[in-house]
Amino acid sequence: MSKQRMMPAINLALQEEMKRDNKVILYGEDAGISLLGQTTGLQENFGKDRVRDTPICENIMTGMAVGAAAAGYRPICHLLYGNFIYTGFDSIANQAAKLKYMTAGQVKLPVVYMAVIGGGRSAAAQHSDIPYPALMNLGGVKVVVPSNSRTAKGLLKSAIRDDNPVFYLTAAGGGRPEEVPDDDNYLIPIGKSEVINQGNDVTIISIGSMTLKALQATKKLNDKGIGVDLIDLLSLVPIDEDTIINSLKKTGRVVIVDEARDICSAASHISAILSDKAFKYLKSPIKRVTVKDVAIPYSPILESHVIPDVADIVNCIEELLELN
Amino acid sequence: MSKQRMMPAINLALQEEMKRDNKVILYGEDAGISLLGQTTGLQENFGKDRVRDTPICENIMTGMAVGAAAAGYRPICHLLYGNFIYTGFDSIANQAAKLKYMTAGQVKLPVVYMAVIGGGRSAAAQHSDIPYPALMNLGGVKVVVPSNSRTAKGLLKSAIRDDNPVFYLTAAGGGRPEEVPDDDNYLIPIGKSEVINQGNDVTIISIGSMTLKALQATKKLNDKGIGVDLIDLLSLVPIDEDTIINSLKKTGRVVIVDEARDICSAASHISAILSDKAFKYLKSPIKRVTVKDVAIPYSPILESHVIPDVADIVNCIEELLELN
Amino acid sequence: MMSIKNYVNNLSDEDLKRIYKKMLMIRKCEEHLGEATKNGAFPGAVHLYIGQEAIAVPLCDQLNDSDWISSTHRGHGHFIAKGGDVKKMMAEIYGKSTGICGGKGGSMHVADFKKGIIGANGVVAGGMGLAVGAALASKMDGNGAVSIIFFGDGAANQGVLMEAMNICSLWNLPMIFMCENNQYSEFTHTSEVTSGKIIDRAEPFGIPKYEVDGNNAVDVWQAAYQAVQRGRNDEGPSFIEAHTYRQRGHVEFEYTFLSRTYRDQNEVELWKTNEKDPILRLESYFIEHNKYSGDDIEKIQKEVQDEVDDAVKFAIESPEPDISSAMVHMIER
Amino acid sequence: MMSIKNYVNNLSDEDLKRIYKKMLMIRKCEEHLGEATKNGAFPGAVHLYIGQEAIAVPLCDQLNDSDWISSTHRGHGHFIAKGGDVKKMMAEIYGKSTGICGGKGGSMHVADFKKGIIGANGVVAGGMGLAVGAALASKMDGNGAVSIIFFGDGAANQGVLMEAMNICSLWNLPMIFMCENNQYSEFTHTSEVTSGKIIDRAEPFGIPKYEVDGNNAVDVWQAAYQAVQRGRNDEGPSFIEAHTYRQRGHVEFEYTFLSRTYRDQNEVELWKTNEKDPILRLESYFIEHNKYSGDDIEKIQKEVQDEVDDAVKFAIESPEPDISSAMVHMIER
Ligand SMILES: Cc1ncc(C[n+]2csc(CCOP(=O)(O)OP(=O)(O)O)c2C)c(N)n1
Ligand SMILES: Cc1ncc(C[n+]2csc(CCOP(=O)(O)OP(=O)(O)O)c2C)c(N)n1
Ligand SMILES: [Mg+2]
Ligand SMILES: [Mg+2]
Repeated sequence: MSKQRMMPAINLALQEEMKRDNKVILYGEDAGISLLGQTTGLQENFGKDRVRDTPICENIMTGMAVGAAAAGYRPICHLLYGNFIYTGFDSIANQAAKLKYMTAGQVKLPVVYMAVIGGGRSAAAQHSDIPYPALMNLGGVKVVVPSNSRTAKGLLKSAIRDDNPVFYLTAAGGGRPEEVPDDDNYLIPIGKSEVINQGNDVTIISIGSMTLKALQATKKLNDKGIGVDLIDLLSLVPIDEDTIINSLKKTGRVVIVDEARDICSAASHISAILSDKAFKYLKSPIKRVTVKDVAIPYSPILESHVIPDVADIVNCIEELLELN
Repeated sequence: MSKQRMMPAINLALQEEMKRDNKVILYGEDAGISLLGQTTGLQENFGKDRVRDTPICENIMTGMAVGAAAAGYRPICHLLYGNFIYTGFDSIANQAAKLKYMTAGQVKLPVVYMAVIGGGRSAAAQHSDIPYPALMNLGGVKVVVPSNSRTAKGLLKSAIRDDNPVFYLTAAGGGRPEEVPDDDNYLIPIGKSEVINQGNDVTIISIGSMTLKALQATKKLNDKGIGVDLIDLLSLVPIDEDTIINSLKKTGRVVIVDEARDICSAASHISAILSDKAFKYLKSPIKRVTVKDVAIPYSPILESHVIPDVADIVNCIEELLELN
Repeated sequence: MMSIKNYVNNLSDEDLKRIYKKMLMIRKCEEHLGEATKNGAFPGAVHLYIGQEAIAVPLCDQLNDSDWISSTHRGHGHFIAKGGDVKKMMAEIYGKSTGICGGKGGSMHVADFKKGIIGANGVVAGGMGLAVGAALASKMDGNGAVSIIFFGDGAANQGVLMEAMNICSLWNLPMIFMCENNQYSEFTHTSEVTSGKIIDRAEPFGIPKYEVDGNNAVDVWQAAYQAVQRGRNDEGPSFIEAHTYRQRGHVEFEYTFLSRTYRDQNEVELWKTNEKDPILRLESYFIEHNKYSGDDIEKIQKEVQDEVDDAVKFAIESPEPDISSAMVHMIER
Repeated sequence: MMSIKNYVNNLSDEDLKRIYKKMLMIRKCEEHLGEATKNGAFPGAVHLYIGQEAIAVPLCDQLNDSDWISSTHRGHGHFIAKGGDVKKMMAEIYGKSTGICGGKGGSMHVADFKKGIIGANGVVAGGMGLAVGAALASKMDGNGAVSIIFFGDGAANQGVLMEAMNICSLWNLPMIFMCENNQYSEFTHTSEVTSGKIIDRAEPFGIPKYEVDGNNAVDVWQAAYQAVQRGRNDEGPSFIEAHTYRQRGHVEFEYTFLSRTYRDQNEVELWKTNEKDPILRLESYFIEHNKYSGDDIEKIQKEVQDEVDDAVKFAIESPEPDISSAMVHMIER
């Protein structure tokens, strides 16, 4: 174990996987020097052949990942920010998500698309989106969202080893340093969530950047005598339905905390799963704490108003419990 | 009133609105001759200036609609099929949906994006998607989905007159001819659904192509003595929450029928709204009848297997009622 | 246009006969599909390659299974030219379980990765990124394999082409941009939607360009030869613009739904003549130069027709897909 | 590079002085922002226009409020050049309610539609479609207004540029493609990501091209003059590539997070010299030709600085946005 911040943990995962398997290649804008730190040093270690600086051309970037994967490589396509997923969305939605199905499983498509998502840095509307709802709906790509450096490392390694296109989306802030196992085979399985706090009164399901806030909310609620089952979802496609349903069986109440805009958010879909499959365990309304349906504003005052924070979670749960 | 099929009704709406307001312009690939019939004759009537054939270039097409709207026009951008929305998604998600917000309301953006969506014609995965979940999540565009020729006409006219970007998405099949009011000011307000059948046992909320199927299911259920409140949703953004909640108050049970893939579908979001805001009226699980999370296959047998049909709706409701 | 005989040199009679036969195979498959679709013999719509056979075949004739092709909605010809199985293609278009994609892809998605066929593509220019990715893989493998993107004059207006040319030039990828300019993009003449000459778009990127008569198999073969050799020798990308003509509609049946015509029937007929049609031109050449007699040609025509008939029979007699197959082959969960 | 004096002819001293002052205004605003960001005086990151002032100003000097500009993440200079209010820009970057976008847009989204400023844009080449749309509107209005897309060398690799050139050429739109080639795309030299010369990409579309020294205000003015006149006279689009240099980092503070350098400090210093810096060059010209004395220049510098100081004061003293404003200005419901 060693304490690491988010970006170094991601970097380490990339280093380890590129060393392990020389079919893993990576490309992106300024991938060599690395704007955000994920890819620092990779070009020095693995050469300009396997780690490529691309022009700015998200359209061809997303598509060529599919072609290179079909032809035997395991490309990592680094898209910088979540909003640029939209720029390269054609090949994601029409090719990556469908090619295997359309050809009846003729190909494996081990592609990782990587981007930083979400707000909190006054980067404004075009650098702060949470694009996963659009990706989730495609059905043909996996989506994972780590919550800290440990899950970041473990999920990235699994994503790289997965034979399907995986979107690997990390929160901009990245949170505080966490203990990360040194084991270079430390993997977090895609499709499994983690229960990071146990309690009987309410279930919180949190995603990515919201997990740290949910943990802080959990502590505040504990202080008030409210027991929280806190699930760090980690994978959005596939979703770990068993774990969330089991938790709901225990608590009967659930709040989903998601930094996505509300309409058709991950939170909405999880809510739908639960009110379908676990209806009889529900003691109260399923609540969503999300960004309302606006773009992310620049001003920090406005931005923190629209992005869910600890108080929003605590308030939501207190109201929920008062209802009964 | 006169009986019309879908495409002629759409065409009539375009003719009327282009005549009414010379700021309305339209462009798209083969818009003059019209692949699918929506735009037939417009170029002859309004000239090549206002009705333009574009090259195939969805990226610039979606973006220039925003620019032309900001500069005083009311462009209609014809994108043919829903899957090509992905091709032009950058300007939709990063510009159309955000420009007004980012500039604190400095501009009106009266744009209509038009496309045919959904399956049922063996057009396979790249011509059969239902892309509205991705659009709904943007928060900055309205989305309407008519269910027949009457609603197609009324909604299109409202979309053209609206000062926000509106996605106007019609089902490929188009259904049977319906009575359409001749009044050239016949509008269906965006954000309002229609209750097209009344009943007390269960609420069905249907979208677009699913409305006709839901209506057929309703008749079958009536024959079995089950009373259905059937809501044709029509607008996905904004959603007519009042009408669906009122119906649920009456019936206590709800099934949402949506041709979108399940994860983060409109159905999921409506479910989430209801289990949040109308929980106490719910007598049973909220059910979704959707396409499971696959691309649309070519073979008619496979295609009709994955797209919801009348029997799927009827079965779902029968099971739901047995539960209690 | 130049006549074929001026060109034949490094191309043997053997080669040309093989090419002719493949072209005929495409023609006869497409003719069948054009007929059969009228009776609703198979489910989807088809975009036929008739008239353009002299593009895919001479190029693919120089490729092997480790080379890649990525193509268009008008993709049957490319599939067959690259060695795709005619039976499995036919069964796919008929939507059957024995189809190359198990009936899940259909006409617009015929693909066979084992044969280096990334597949047809329903999104105009959608195959561009796939081909570039395959070219990158080949480059990294260093195996001399090349990657071809077939695209239409209409597709040449999609910006992704510029992105592809830039990256292929920068990275010296073994890519061949094969633009099939059949003069129409759906129902609109190229001149109305295309500024300048398509082939000139390669110039700013320093990509060598070859403009050819796409209805002349030999002409195409020669240009393709240059381009393929460049790729194999790690000399980078090439751009070919082949001028041709779509003898059929954009999609079969189009006059059942179009409100008016968009091209002159005389123009269409012109391209079907001995002087223009790529197959008739080859036949004339063979006969003029005593390579084949009229009987030989008749015999070959029949052989090919028999093979097509077999494929159709196979397609018709094959079972429908099992519905369980609809739920697999997305991501594994 | 040619010296400025050879060029001055249809440009009066008056014009040049006005241009100089605007350039200075940009420079001093940017210098303030570069300093203030170190202390976290405002919330977001800034991409400064220092060194490129001789591009936006001479071009925008020829425009009026009915002309449109659409710009980049490095957009303060374009905003000021086109007549945007410096106070409101500053307040916007400070995230205040008095900002031109009420504090909701920030540095990357300064816009003022009343002044024809479609705005800065955080998506590389994202402004392209907006500008084309505005050009189409102007064309249809027939009012002689032109539309300018400012974009970087990096943005020139986005395929949407090709789509834009094609459509503007086809429709003869009054569009000016103004490529500011500052040699870097973030931290990568243009040569590593750009095949061939950017300006040559205009050629296949038959768009007239003008290659200019972007640090020479007069040179830019002349090219812009041609392009603007073409637009006004309904003669169609033009393409200008202005060679320049980004004197500051891609984004301020970059060396706090970059793991290594990416360009030589000597190179940077070279572009700050009297011979290269666009503002110093203008000052030298004024002095050499006795248009201004050193004192005059000092006086102007002070005036401009005062105005910037006022704007900063205004920004600092302005109230924060009301949180209720966060929930409006998406679609009306
Ligand atoms: C992204 C996208 N836009 C539009 C279409 C509709 N469409 C199908 S084929 C076609 C014309 C293609 O023309 P061209 O590239 O010349 O190929 P051709 O049909 O002539 O072989 C169009 C517009 C599509 N399939 N994909
Ligand atoms: C679509 C998109 N991709 C990537 C980025 C990240 N990014 C911001 S600026 C930039 C470089 C732009 O270079 P250039 O166009 O030359 O403009 P300059 O910064 O030199 O003014 C990149 C890659 C972005 N903002 N948008
Ligand atoms: Mg064509
Ligand atoms: Mg640059």
